[in-house]
Amino acid sequence: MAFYRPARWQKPFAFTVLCALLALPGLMEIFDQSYYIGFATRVLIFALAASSLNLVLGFGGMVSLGHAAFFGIGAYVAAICQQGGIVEGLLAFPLAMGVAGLFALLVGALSLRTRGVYFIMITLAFAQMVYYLFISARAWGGDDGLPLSERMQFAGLSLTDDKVLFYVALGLLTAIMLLLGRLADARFGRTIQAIRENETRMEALGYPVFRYRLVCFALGGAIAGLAGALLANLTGLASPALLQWTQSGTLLVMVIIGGVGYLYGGVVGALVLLLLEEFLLGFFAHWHIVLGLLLIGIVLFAPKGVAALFDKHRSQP
Amino acid sequence: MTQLFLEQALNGLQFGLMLFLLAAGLTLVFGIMDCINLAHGSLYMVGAYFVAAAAQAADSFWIGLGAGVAGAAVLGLLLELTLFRQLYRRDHLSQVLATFALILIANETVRLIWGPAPLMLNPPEALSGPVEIAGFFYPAYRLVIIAFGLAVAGLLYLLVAKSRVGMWVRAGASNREMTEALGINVRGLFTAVFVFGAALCALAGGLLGPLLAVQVGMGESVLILAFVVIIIGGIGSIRGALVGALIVGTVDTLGRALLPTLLRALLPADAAATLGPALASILIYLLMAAILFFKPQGLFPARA
Amino acid sequence: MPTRLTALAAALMLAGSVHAADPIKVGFVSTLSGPGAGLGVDIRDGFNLAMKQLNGKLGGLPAEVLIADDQQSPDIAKQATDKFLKKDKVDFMTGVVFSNIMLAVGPAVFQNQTFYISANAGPSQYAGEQCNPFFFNVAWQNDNLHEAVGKYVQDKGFKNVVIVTPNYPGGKDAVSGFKRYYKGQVADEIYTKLGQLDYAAELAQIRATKPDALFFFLPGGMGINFVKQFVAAGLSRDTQLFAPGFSADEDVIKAVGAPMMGMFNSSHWAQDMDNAENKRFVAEFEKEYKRLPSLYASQGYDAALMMDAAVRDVKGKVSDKKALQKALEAKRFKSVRGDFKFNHNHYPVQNYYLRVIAKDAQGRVTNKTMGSIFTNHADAYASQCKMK
Amino acid sequence: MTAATNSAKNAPLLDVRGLSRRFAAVDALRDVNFSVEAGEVHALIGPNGAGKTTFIHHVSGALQADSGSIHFAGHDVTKLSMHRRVGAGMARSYQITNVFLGLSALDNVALAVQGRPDAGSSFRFWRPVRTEHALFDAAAGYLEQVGLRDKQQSIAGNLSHGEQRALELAMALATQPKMLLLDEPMAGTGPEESARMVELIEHLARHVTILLVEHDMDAVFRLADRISVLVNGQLICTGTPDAVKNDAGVRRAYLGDHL
Repeated sequence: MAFYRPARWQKPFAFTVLCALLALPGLMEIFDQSYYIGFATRVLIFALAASSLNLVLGFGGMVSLGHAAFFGIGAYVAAICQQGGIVEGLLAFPLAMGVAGLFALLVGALSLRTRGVYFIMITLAFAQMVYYLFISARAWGGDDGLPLSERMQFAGLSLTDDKVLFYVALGLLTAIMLLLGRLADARFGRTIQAIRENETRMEALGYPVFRYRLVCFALGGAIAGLAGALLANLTGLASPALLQWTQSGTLLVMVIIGGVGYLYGGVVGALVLLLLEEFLLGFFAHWHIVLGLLLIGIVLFAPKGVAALFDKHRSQP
Repeated sequence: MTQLFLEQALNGLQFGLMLFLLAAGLTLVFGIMDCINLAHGSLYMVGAYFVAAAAQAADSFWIGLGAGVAGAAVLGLLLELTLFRQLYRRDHLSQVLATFALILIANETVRLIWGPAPLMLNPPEALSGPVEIAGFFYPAYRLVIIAFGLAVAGLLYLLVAKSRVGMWVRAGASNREMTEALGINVRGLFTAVFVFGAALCALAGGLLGPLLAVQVGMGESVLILAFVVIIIGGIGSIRGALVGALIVGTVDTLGRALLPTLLRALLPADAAATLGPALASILIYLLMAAILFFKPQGLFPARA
Repeated sequence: MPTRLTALAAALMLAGSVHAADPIKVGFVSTLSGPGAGLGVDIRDGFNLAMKQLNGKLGGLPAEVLIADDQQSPDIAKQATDKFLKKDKVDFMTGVVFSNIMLAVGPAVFQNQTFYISANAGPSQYAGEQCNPFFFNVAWQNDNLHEAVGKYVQDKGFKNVVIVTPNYPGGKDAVSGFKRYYKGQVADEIYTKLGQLDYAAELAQIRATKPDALFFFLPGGMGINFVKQFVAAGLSRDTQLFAPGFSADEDVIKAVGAPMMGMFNSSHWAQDMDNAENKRFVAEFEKEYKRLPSLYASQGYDAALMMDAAVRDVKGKVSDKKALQKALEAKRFKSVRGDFKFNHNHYPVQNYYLRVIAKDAQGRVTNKTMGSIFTNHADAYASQCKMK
Repeated sequence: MTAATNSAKNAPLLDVRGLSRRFAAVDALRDVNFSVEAGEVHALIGPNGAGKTTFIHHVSGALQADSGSIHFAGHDVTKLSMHRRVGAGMARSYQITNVFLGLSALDNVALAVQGRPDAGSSFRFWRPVRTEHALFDAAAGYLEQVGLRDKQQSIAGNLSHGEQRALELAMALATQPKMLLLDEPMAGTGPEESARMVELIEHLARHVTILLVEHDMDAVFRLADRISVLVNGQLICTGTPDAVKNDAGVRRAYLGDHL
């Protein structure tokens, strides 16, 4: 897989899309379709979550099947903050990122010592452990999840207005994408991509590979935590379903549909998958069959998109 | 108290042996083909549906079980020939993606064919009651499950440890290239192992059907447990799968039964009962983490 | 999975202009897959049967029923509800089976000033302090059926009881309802995970306790498995089973069969009730779906009738929320359970009966009404409701 | 070995004592004592399967020994991971060409420069690498040393085999090693390319100590100051090229095998 190099049209294109999105809520209100403001916010949030996994998987080359844990933890931190009276997002969101990131640091420190299938299964098992922990925690709602009685504020603005939440999500996604774009081209991005390509070589060049991987993994976890906190505000509920491993699978699917290791892979994947879900579902209740076949098709017939990027002869966890 | 303990131990054994049926196929596919198969749980689900449907059609549980297992084996064969064969040499990400896709397809197809509501599968009439052992009553059907599990474990032992095919399988698990170099038809061996794994899945699904419910999504939770089993046991090792399965089954059942009692001494009843089962399920993962810490390759590593 | 089930008069839709009639829209979010699916499916089928009898109309106006499966997950339910409220702008919501899901979707519905006609979930919160003008329960308050069993078990003189319920709000309501009338010793309270299917560990625990009666509330597939495993473990020899009607209705009977005979349970409705509406309902339900209706089906059926009567009352002006509320409170429909009225907290005040599972005249295993336990019984939380 | 030996003034740059390693039932290395003096080119030779690559893996830190010790530049590195040994001044090239094929030659070497402790931390998330001119200037210098000045902007995947090996050397050099571990640098190169490689190594040997593993005996005898011979995991002889050439044991093990 090549190192990330943005296409020339990417920046102007992203900027155009951003401008269009700024006008979206107003347009939706004019056409009396304000439901789609919420839907668009959902896409933005999942774009953020998928991009965080893309950092870990696409740039860092770590096939983690436990990413939903960080996503869910972010949601729970937001809900717990809200119940505890911390309703300012400027406070709660960094807190969600911090807790999710720290937990990712812990999980990473334990699981990055393993390789291959073991890594996949251990990340999966840790996520499952978190899932059971939250299900058991009566104080945090157990099976039912923890509701937010009201949405939070962000810099004093109430997120109860769907439009405000949309703009906050858009702003945060833009900021994170900017960071990821810069990061990919900076020393750190170079380093983790090179480690993905050839771990031993990097070690032989004197890089402390484990440390770079770990930081990448934790950073991904923190961003996923931010997405979770936003999602809890959107749905008004921190649900244990967010922590389930199938959620990790869905995020993985988003990244792969969108393009592993491409800066906007997660964004595109989230958009495509949620659009498919929203509109195909109405016509064909069993659309997962179509999705499944599509994914298998990608694996079998578009190995350039997936497999060739992660050549087996090169090392990867 | 001893009676309670004995009954719970039997429950743990029954659960563990069923996990073993699932883990045996999974560990071989992992070990020999180096292929991560998330859809193993789906084979369990589809197998259970096959058994339930066949049992309903034939109005006999045993015929249904036989037909369902055979059906699952055929499905396994088709899957191996069309899809898995392509996946063995792919990277793990491709395997994860393709088999995750299989889960989606399997769940939706089952929902399409059999509807969203669970199917009911009843045990044979003669086994639906209890039998008396050592002074207490125990469900006859659970004893049958235990018998089946032990029989399969014995059979697998003979097959893997004593037969020529088993030797190839063991050789394949510890060193694939060497086995290939020895001129063994590895392709055919892979197919056979995969089909056998699918049949074991269906057997577990069919046997558990009357105890649980045959429903969409039943494969996902059990898949994780099977993973834990083979991580504990060591990927590629049948013996490891058996030991791992029994450990997980016993720890889970005893934890579920005894932790609430223990916690009740310390906490109010409902808090204890809430914490108990959850702690018991975490117990397995803690155990796994501990074993991995001391033996990163599991208890019985197949590869030197 | 919102499958658009258009129950609206197709001819009218095709012939009339697009603006001719804005149909009355009903959002139906229920548990249609997984272990709890039997309940949601019965509510849906009952509801649809009523719609069919009403020629697809509510209060004489064309109606559209939008159906979604919540998969017994609060957040999927929330998402589907949100879509119905904001995108489809439904006039009524109904369908939720489980109280935890009801509590998750309730706030959004009330905030949107949409009427929720619960055909099942009757959480104590919405009966008491959090009662809401937009929430009606056409079935019962969660505790009621358990209270009835508690009273019966107390009256029969059982002294040592084990209680088994899932660990969720409905389960807590069950325990408090039962214990409100049962005053004897409770040997053990066992809380299982919602959706649990293997009860081996719990049954061993029960065996060790040696109770003379066991009260369990495990809705849907959970109850089916529990009863099957209870019988298979040989516990039925020494312990008498009691349950609310939820755990002893057609869905469970069909799956478990003869071993359930002789089990006592409580309900506000039974398929052998002797009134014209019920006779018609049971006969047509059987004709349509080839099975006997359960109490869930009767509740779904009543929910549709209730909407129909209220829409007719306000002459289709469903946008007048105050008037619609009055119309709903007035309860101008004939319920299949016989007469009942709404309390000020929008929960029913009604009779509760004792049923026993036995063979009927045609040799089918089903419920038989034995007599009433409570008459004109209200719930225990109404006094906390400040709504007038 | 004790600290006393290490602190001795004329201690060898690399000092391996009693190194042993078993794989399953096979003794891959048996009690190997081996040293490289600062400034020399020390060649390690031996028949196929003698354990040369295993030995190199142990020296570089890719594998850990069952017993024995490794000292490098006065430090006990026996338990250190690979990247720490690199930090201590040990660089290696690989038998199979091991460069980042998707990057330009210059980017490859810049990545090596970036990994150096004196280049600062790589936990930098914002500034684009291409604006860090210091990295690229240094990298260009190393490319020049190995004769790839004109190929700076070429994608590594498009370079010839010999050029890729040279590029790898440049990367190894960029880590500013005290000692270069060269694992069969001539492998797979044509006669012309090999001649150039020999020249290149000769040139490098003026600045850096080299541990060379190689099959090409002409190259070995031309380059090496000392030669060690490894047979069946045991070191049977160490000495000047002439001494080794005339050693009876070596002749038996080596030539005997071939004749």
